[in-house]
Amino acid sequence: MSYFSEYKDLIEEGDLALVWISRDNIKPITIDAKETFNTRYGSFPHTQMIGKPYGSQIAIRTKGSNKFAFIHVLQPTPELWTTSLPHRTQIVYTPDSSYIMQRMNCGPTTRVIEAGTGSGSFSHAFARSVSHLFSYEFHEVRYQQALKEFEHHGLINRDKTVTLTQRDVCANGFAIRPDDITSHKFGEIEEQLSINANAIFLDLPAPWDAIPHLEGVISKDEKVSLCCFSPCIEQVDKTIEAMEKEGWTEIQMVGIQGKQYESRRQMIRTLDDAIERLRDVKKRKSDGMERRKRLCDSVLNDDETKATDEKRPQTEKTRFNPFGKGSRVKEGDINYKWKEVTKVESEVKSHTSYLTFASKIINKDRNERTVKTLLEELEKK
Amino acid sequence: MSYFSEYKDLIEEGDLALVWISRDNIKPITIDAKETFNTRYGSFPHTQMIGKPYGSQIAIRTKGSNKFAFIHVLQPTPELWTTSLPHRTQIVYTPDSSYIMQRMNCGPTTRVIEAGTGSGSFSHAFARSVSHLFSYEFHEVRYQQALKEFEHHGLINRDKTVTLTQRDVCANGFAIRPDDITSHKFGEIEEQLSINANAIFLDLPAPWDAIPHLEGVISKDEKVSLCCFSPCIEQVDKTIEAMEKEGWTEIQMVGIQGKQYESRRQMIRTLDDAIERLRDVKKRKSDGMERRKRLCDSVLNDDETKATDEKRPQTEKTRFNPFGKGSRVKEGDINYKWKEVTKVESEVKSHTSYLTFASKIINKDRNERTVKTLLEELEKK
Amino acid sequence: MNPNKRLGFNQHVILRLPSNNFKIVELKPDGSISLGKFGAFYTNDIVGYPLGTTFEIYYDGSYEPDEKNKNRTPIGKVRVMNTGIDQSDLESTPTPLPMELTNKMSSATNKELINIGNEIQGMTMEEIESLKKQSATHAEIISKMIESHGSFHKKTVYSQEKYLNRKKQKFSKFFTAEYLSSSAMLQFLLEKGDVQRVMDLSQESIGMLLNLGNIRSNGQYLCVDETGGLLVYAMLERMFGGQTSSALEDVGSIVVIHENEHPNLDLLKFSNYSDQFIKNHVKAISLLDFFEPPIMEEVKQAFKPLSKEEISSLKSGKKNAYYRRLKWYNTQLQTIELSKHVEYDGLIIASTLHLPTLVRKLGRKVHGSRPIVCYSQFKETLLELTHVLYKDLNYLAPSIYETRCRPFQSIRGKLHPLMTMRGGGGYLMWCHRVIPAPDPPTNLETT
Amino acid sequence: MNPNKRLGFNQHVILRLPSNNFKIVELKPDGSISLGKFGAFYTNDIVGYPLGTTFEIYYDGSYEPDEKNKNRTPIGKVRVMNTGIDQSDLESTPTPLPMELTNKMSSATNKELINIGNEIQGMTMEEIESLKKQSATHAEIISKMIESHGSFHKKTVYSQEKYLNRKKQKFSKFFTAEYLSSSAMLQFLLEKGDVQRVMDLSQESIGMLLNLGNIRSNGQYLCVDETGGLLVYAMLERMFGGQTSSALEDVGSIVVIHENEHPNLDLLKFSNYSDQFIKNHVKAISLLDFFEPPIMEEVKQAFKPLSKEEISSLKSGKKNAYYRRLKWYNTQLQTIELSKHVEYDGLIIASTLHLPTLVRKLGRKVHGSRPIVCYSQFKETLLELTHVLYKDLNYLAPSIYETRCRPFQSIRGKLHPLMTMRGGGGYLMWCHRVIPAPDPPTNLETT
Repeated sequence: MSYFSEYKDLIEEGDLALVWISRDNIKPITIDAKETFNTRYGSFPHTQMIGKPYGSQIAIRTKGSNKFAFIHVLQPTPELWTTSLPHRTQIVYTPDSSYIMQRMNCGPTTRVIEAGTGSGSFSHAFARSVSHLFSYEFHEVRYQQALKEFEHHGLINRDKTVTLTQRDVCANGFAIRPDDITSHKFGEIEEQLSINANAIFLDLPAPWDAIPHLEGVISKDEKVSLCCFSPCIEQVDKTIEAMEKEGWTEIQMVGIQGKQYESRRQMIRTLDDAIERLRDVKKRKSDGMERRKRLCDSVLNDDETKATDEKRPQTEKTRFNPFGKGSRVKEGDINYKWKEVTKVESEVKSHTSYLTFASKIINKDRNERTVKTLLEELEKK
Repeated sequence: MSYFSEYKDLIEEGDLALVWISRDNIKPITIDAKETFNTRYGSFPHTQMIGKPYGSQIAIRTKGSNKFAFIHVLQPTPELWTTSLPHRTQIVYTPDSSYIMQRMNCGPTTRVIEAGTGSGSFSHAFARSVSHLFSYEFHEVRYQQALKEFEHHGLINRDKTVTLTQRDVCANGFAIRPDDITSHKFGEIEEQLSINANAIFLDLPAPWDAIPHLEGVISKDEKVSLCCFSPCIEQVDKTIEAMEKEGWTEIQMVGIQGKQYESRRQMIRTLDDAIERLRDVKKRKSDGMERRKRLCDSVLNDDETKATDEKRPQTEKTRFNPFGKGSRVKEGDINYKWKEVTKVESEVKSHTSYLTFASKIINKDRNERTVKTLLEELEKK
Repeated sequence: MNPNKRLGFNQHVILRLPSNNFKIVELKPDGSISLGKFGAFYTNDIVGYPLGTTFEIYYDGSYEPDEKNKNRTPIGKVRVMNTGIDQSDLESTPTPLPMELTNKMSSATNKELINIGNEIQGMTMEEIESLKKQSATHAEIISKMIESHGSFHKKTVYSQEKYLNRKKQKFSKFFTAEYLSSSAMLQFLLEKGDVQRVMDLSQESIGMLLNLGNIRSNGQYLCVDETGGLLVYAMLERMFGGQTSSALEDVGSIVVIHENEHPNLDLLKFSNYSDQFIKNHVKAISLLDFFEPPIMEEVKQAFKPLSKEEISSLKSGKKNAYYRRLKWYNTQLQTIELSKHVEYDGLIIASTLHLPTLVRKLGRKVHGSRPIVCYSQFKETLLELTHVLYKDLNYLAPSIYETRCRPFQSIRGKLHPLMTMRGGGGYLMWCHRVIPAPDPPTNLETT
Repeated sequence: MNPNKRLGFNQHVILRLPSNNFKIVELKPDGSISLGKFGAFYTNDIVGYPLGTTFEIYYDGSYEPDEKNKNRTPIGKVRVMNTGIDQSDLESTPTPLPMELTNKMSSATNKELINIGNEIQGMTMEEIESLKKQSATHAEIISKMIESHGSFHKKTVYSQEKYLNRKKQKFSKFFTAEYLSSSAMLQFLLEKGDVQRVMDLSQESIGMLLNLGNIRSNGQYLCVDETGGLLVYAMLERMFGGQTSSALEDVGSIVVIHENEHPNLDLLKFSNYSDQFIKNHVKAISLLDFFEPPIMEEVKQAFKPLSKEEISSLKSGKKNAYYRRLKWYNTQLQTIELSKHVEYDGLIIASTLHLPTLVRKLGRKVHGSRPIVCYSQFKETLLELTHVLYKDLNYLAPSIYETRCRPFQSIRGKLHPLMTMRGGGGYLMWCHRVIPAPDPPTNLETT
């Protein structure tokens, strides 16, 4: 079993693990008793992790101070992997990938074609759930990187769930033969890999060039689902054109919008407090005001000597400061009242790509022989 | 002043007023002491409204019962009018119209071209703020309806803010001459209406046919803004093509998404209460359980006579019912605890149209003479 | 015949009708299914075709009207319909439409459009009825109607589409027999107006919940499901696929915690899983039993299993009583096991109970590094939850997620998002269960 | 020369730079304005052109470098640039780009793309500098660079755009001098990162607030503005247009209620309205003075205006003191008037104070049938507000609104929503002030 498909209890030597430093900083490591994981706050020797259950927080005292630094050691999942990923290309994020999988009804009977592999983020999510994933990448370097990564993650050798092939599917289709560059190990008499996909995901600049090649590699006796992932609307138009031409039906395009919210607090500042504060300020100034008024009056009354004699009173500092103005108030400070609020990320992913779905049943014939048998059985009862 | 441009204090005979029955049911009426406004709950004679300030709630006892029925009498605003509107066509809703007005910086110096008039909803919003609105409608019946409505609302005769013209602007452009079907009253020697628009809003199926006609009617010595309102993306493409061809710049398309939320309450159901309730149910059943157990045991112990003699105990009704299960609990019932939540409308307007903006400065020459004067003045100082 | 691929007997499937309504039916042998104004057909006639096939119901005049019950929909014959471009997105959900209807003319202006409700229809009802009697397909009828409709070409594209759609719904007799997935079941319930019953869930929220929850076929998941079993069904599908033989090795399972005496998983009855399969993979425990499980000593005191010899020596009446007690005994043991000794691989909640207490109490039973996903119709309840979890060192980085799918009218040349769509769809809280470290000793300075 | 149409002296305008950053400047006569790496220019050179004109800064070699301050940007000449298709939406805000740069080649695949950060650039820095010295325009430089860039044609459309954009920002020296609208001011502040200062406002929320508030030139509006004057500026623009002569008849006005001693309307200093104009149309009162206004008797007791004769007989020192007191006196009278005797035509709030009390206390001063619009960064605070208002018969149908603008990359053939955009934008509460009816008498049954 791979690091992704097995639920592990304890952190062990050789494991692929994810170190959670912060929400935006998750790093994959391979557990090695001789290694140390370094962060800017301090170093975490792997020996401190080994033998602890996954999910354990590891604490150290920070360098040169008496504070603590923490990390969490997690077992990888496709979703966590997506956030820790070295981006080789644009990646398919969870709101899109999860919708696609649910809509194409991915499960242990699904055989998926994915082209291209890209950064392999979606491949991991597919591999978790489906019977088999045939992933195609036309770029040589990206293919090699993905192959190494999938092997390391156990998707190819241990789980045997993924077949990775280097191929320009737009030009050369999807069929996999012994002389192809592929992760599949061909048997002696095996002439062509049986693909029989019932779900296809095309993340290609020109999916319309790949669609005509699908006929030979998709399952013939069931409904097959297709999803094309394209950023521009004009690509969608050409994709729909190709789908229609190739006999795909139930064509529908959608866009997915995912958002993430932070939970925050906003200070409750009552009107009464605000008015009381102004009253306080006014009172503080009233001596000065009084003085100026008397000065004014005395000028008007020719009583100048008296006016100039008066001393300028000390101005008191504001006493009533209910909202902590002028000081740095930490959000949630217990000396103030707070209201819980949600705040969307300051920058949202407003668009990833359009998803164009379609379906096809190649052979709509009835399974006459089986039906006859079934009906005969019914007769007997 | 029109019913839309004057802030009125009291409801008076002859006023155009809006009767608010419910959020989705707002009806325009003309105040007439001889009239009565009828609803399914009862009748409201206008005499009960006259002399009261706008915003007054009018209460009557409902027919045949001793309950009250209420309406509110409001002064019309473009936004309220939009919700009360007799739809002659698809209308431009407030999220779109308000964004367009803000982005085109509409104010008392703006001269607007609007084509087509449609249901006149946006016309009212424009008329409130701008120097002048030139609105074009090609459909004869709709033109007549709009003309009647705008006159009735005082936009044409009293405020003199709106000029309404029947015209297929795609075919015949925007210039208005004495023999046109228009609300403008031409003077003796007036040969053509001076339009000089600096903001244009095109809500047409084929704005690209209208764009080439704009050159002659827009302001020449300032930056002019254009907005096209089209439901389909292919229309946007053709619109951008026409804009580019006609020398419009700063082209940008956007979509506006408006949402409305209801404020609701959800019952707070604590875990402790749920467990306590189960405990209560269990206790209630325990007698029965005990009995069945004894029955069972006695069967096993051959003590059958004893078992059958036992009486079936009365099953008590649940006593602890913290969430009011089985009864109709009204949202906000003070016998329960509630959490305030927001709920978006069950059906949202997910798309109205794409808005394609552009701008143009026809004459980019410097105002050399004025600048010279200004500079000479500077020299003198 | 693979029941995940082809229509089989005694299977629940979902039928999509021309009105874009749905109907869940069971394909009983020798039975018939009535679709009201869209006709009726014999179950036996569609069995054996692939799931997803669209059938047209036609009447060749050979049927005898039911004299006893004239209101009964006459049962017609079926033939496979070849679907072309579909009209799926005419402000609604997918339905295939025959190719003949898809070549719409476009008109540049809407000059002729003023009130599309009163358009003149060129054909009389008699003509239509006569056409029907000639066994014309609905497509033919509609084509004829368009030909005879005077102002059709002058309508806007929109009103043409509306018109076609209305006519299509009125005269078409076809249906698509689809696999009853959790998504299809959800759509069925939403169309029916059961929004509250499924807590305002959306397909995209279910999908995201399954992925964030890292649902796999080999996990043991703790679950609170107030959607009547829809959530559990979605998890089962993801774990095991569709209609699965109960022979599957005993791997993954879902432990459903419920607040009533019995769990409400009613929707599972449409799921095509066998009772045995569900029994093997779905275990239900009440909140009370989960948090206050039976005491082992008391259970063992109350009942002692007998040896095989002892059982076989029991009389028949006694034997039955013994087996009832044995069942109780095993349930008690299972409850103790599931509430005490299991560290779960995930906690999946869709509940209206007060979440801060519920999640933290159930969260204790979750293994470190495993995800907790909590669905709620309202963001406000998740907001309160995240603030509470944030302060608890057992939970890592709770966040609130929203996902919304925006469907488009997907007709070339007329692409745009649907003008209206369902609001709602709910929100998800996602975090991971973690194990706080004790304060490290001061002398353990690493270099 | 109309200051709303053309660039004039002593006017604040906003400059859009090639980096899509903004700069607010005042066009001081005989002054110069430096745009850092984008060059510098003399104010006098751009005055008289229409607002919205794009200028290119060029250097013909005739300028003398500043020997005293070598870091000072040399001041160049300007010429009007003819802008073509614009690149506005390359994941950013509008900037015009010269026509020469817009004919992008497209490549069907991204085979060659692996790390766009390290692309080989065909020209050396020396060649580029030499080109610059030959007074080539930035467009020419970039064209040359594209020619000499080996793999440019093999890049994806995306990476081509990114590349062009980066190069454009590096070598272009042009700017657009725009009218400083409230929307532009907002955009300037957001780009600067002052999101909190303007309460996370968006252009679309301002626009909707103005429309829902029914803002017109003849209204008297009550306003709480915690956005530093941006909201008041947007209202003034809607009411009076841009830079307006103060000769305007004394119609509409805005009464700004503030919680500190003095209102914070700092942003109005960029507004091009004269001090007198602002004084005439914007009146500020503190919360304390508004709710606890001075008592007329006390004010009249404290000061008695003198007749003209009496004033003219005062000595100079006394006269000044008298006028100071008179000003105080008039302010007190105005405060009494505005807090007591006015029924306002609208209540417009953007405040972080606790809204349920604030809105209800200020709402009492609003005329029946007039709208109340309340902006908040957070929906949760408006939720609390609507629940309180809903129970109060003085407010009709409070609801929460959200509006979001989704900008597209608006290049033909490559249309799509921008990949990322700003979150936030806040929410609005809208309701109308109404006057509850007394219970009608029982005998007033209407027939």
